[in-house]
Amino acid sequence: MSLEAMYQQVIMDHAREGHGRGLVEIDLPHRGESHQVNTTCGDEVTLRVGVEGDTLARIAWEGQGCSISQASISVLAELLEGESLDTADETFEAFRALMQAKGEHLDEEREDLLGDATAFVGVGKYPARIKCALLGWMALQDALIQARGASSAAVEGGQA
Amino acid sequence: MSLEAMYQQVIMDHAREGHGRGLVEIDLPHRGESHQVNTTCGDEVTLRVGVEGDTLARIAWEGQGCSISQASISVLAELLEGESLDTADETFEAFRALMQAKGEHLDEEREDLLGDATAFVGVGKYPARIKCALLGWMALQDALIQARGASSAAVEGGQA
Amino acid sequence: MLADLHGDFPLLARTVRNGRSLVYLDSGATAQKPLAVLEAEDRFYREHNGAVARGAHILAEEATEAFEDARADVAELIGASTDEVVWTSGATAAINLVANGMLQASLGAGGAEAERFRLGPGDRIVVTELEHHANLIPWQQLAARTGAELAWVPVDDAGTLRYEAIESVITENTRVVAFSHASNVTGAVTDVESFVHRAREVGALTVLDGCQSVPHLPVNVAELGVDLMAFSGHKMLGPTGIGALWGRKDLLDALPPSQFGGSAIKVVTMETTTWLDAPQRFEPGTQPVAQAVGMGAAARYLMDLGMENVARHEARIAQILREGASEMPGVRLLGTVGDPGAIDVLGLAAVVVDGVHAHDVGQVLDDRGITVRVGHHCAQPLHRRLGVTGSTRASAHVYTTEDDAHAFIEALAGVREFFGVAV
Amino acid sequence: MLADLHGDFPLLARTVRNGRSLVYLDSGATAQKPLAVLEAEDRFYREHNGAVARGAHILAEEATEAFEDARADVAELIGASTDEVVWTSGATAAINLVANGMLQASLGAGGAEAERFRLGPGDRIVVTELEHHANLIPWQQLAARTGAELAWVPVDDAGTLRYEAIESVITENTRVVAFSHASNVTGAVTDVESFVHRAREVGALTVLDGCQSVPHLPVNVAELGVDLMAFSGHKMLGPTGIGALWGRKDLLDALPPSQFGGSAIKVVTMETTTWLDAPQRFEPGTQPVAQAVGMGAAARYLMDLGMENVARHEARIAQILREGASEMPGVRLLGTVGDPGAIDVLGLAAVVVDGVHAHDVGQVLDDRGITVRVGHHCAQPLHRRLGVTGSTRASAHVYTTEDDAHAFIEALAGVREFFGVAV
Ligand SMILES: Cc1ncc(COP(=O)(O)O)c(C=O)c1O
Ligand SMILES: Cc1ncc(COP(=O)(O)O)c(C=O)c1O
Repeated sequence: MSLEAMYQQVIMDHAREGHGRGLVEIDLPHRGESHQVNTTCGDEVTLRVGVEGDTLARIAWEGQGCSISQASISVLAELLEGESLDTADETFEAFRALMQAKGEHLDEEREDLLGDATAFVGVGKYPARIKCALLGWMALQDALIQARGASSAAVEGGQA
Repeated sequence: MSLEAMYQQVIMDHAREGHGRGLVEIDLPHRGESHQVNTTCGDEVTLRVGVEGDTLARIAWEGQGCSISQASISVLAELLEGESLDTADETFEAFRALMQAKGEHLDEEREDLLGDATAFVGVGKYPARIKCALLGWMALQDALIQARGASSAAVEGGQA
Repeated sequence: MLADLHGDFPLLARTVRNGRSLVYLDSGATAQKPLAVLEAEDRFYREHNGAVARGAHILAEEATEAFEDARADVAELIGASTDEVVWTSGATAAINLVANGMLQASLGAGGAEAERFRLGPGDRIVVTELEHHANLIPWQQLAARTGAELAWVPVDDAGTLRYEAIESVITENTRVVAFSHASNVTGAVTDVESFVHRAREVGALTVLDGCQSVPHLPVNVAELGVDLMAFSGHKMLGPTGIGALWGRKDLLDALPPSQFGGSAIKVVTMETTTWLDAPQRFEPGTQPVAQAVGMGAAARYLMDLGMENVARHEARIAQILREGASEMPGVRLLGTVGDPGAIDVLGLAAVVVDGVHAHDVGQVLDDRGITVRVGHHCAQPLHRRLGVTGSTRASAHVYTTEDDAHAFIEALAGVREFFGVAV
Repeated sequence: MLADLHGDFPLLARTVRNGRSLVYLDSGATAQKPLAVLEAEDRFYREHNGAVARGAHILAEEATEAFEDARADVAELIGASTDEVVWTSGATAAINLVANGMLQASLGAGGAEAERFRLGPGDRIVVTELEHHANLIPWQQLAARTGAELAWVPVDDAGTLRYEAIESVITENTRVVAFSHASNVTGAVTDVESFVHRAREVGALTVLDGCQSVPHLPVNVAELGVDLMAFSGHKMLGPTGIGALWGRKDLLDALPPSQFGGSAIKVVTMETTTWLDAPQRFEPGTQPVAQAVGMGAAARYLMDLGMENVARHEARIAQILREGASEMPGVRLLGTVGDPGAIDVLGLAAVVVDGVHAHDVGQVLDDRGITVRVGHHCAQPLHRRLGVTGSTRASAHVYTTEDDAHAFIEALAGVREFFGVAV
């Protein structure tokens, strides 16, 4: 595994671009917000979601961290905004599986689901960096739990 | 070093006889009392001394413990009652040296001073038992400090 | 019986005092270590040593993995989840972690979640009269600092817990009940259910001292139903310098830490700190990583033997030791002989020889190459209750053979004669 | 410079990531272990393992002797008396021992002798802004529990302690001043005398965090004039799971214990306990015996090298690391470069690379076989003060060569290019 295989161009690009960056107010009745900290390095992300019916309609975030964490949030924002909640859940599960795969690729079906996010395959080789790649995804999951909950109030929550 | 070399007959006899046993009141102006505990086994001794001029006139004690500790108190009581304070100090130093000698004998001069107490030579081979053999001697030293002090009040003190 | 395991334990091959072969019967104090443990620790230092949970480089990764795998092994041994096992420096430290956490809570730390750990005047802490000092003094001092009251379940003249007193001693205002799973003096295995049942009725936390059970008996915390349990590595064939606290996750996440430092924290400013969840919140500073790895290897070694087999093996040793001692004239066995069928007593025997001090008994045995423990075995109140200051204890482990046990009985039989005490 | 010591350290011979040879530059987090240490520990387990200070048999005797000899070796390293050295599970535990002892005293423990340790509203505790969490949080929490106030000596924009603030921060009502002998981030060696002088004026206790000094510099507690000092084994080439607290004997004998258990006591009843004098009063339970023996061997290893030689060696490494980093475009060195003549800075360099996160810097270095630490190094307040969340730290020890230091500087120079950050 070379360094270049971990830091694929897709990752470098996303780290720079930061899709969905900017913590705008989300004006939807079902919304959630989560603040996550990677306690090994102090990196943080605040991520907001808005849900319309079965659709993950909006994702907005602000954070700072390493290229892996920033790129992975950017990828998930680009990938999941506008998708169904079921797709979001499945993609999350696929991404988690990718992180556990120790650098091996997944089956085609899940890789299709992951799109650009398959570029993170190399991270699975570095246990200490998996937390970085998952930071945004943990925030997403946490925020979605709130958005789906009866109350639509944004709650501060969780940790990486 | 055989067991018999450690538990010499002199020691066995003293352990049974217990010279000076019985915590009588000592009616002398210069007196001292010390209570010592061997914290590894909970053995205890209370020892009183009375000093007249330069003479260690009286020794009385009560205690319970192993044969080594009991015999060594008995020996010191027999050996030092009626002796000069200087002799008591020298004998104490010689006994300490014997305990540090790892089972070797001392020079003739000090062995003469020690008399029956030379029988404890084997204890020096067993670091854990040195405390037993010294219990009464520590009490003696402590009690003498008080007896020599300005005040003649008996003070509770110290630990092994 | 287990096969003879002496080949696994290098120290057991050594000779002592004039070339006699060693009969090691002091496992209740500390156990010898199998090669599997020594090699696991050594390999860690030679190949993977690095800071755990702090670094991102390859050694840090490998060290963290070894550390967490060991936690999983220890958790498996006691039927727990991995994140319910906190590494400590020993069982004593584990019990103090709980007691000092409750002290912190009582002084206001930990917010609303820590409410259940707060003590004050009017509250009661319950222990038993046979506790090891490690499971007595922390509670005694916690009581003194908070104004709570310390009460205890007494023992009878034989040193057996008076179970019938549980109901009256564990009162409605009891907040915590700390008791041992097996006594290091009488060897009696506690009927845990009697304590847990009553503690639940009154809503008290249960803290089990598993020091003498985890190394010798099948222990499953879920089945026992206790809330927290402490045990140490060195008594279960693992390294010195390591132990563990097991606790229900919800309790551990709410108990305030009482030792503070790096790696246990989320955010630190000069004024305030927020903690990670358990187990990390209780693991500040550089961890005993090599020792954890060694304790994990010890857990695996025991699981490979099978704890049922270990218990049966030691029950047989117990029978030889305890029957032999109880039948000997002029010798008093502390506790009861135990029922040969049941596993109700550990493989140990603490005895008092009439007219011979424990130190002298031990000296005679030591001269024969038999290493036993003499003194109060850190249970002064129990010894005092039984009317003695000390005793001589032979205690077994997986490597103890029937011959070892017979050697003890034989040597013990000669003690009174040696000291010229009438037989 | 010291001779190349790689042969003494088995781990340094291993290869990492695609067969590259290891360049270990994370000694500030934890050091590698020489054979002398590994063998001392192993020999202890194979030949002398037994319970310390509790038994009377031959193994107990040998183990106790090894344990106490090790204490004497560690005492010698820091110029202390043997009975002033308390074994702990690490430096973090040592600092907590002091803080928690003061908490116990503040709650009434320890009688009249403990008066000097009692804190309450109106009292002040002083630390510095560059402390490691291990020497910050215990004091912060002690302040919170007792109502005392926490104040700190600040650092300037370069991370240097503002010595001119000492007089105003250490006020008349200051009871304890806790500060580190050398920073694990800036590497700066503290002018201890400035703190001690002022602390004495106001009658405050001084607690020195010697974690980063004892392994790297000649340290003599008598000359430093502090009251207590904590340090850990694993950073001074010793095992994990062990550390020590040094303290003036009169203070240690008066400080109430805060961890309770066996072997630390004189007399225990169900209601009360009396303690032994130091160091035993602070060493309840089965001790980290093998680890103490290993730490003793590490102390001997360092003394054989000579701490003056060690310091000079590392000063040379410091120069390469710090000058190299400070001259590199786009790289910020935390702290000052240090004076090439004086030993005023440790052999470490924590750097921030413009536009590249520390985790990413570390990843590039790791790929080259260079293991460094990334993050806040348990000093969040200092990093926050310097306007960064984390940094990348290379840190040396006796086995670090000039080549190791050059390799770091060379790899660091390639980082910005790799991430496409304009150079
Ligand atoms: C300056 C300083 N203080 C305290 C500590 C804590 O030491 P330990 O982790 O060995 O308990 C460290 C190391 O992490 C340190 O560098
Ligand atoms: C029943 C019991 N509890 C607690 C302890 C203390 O364990 P450690 O010394 O490993 O901390 C022991 C052993 O000494 C014990 O036998």
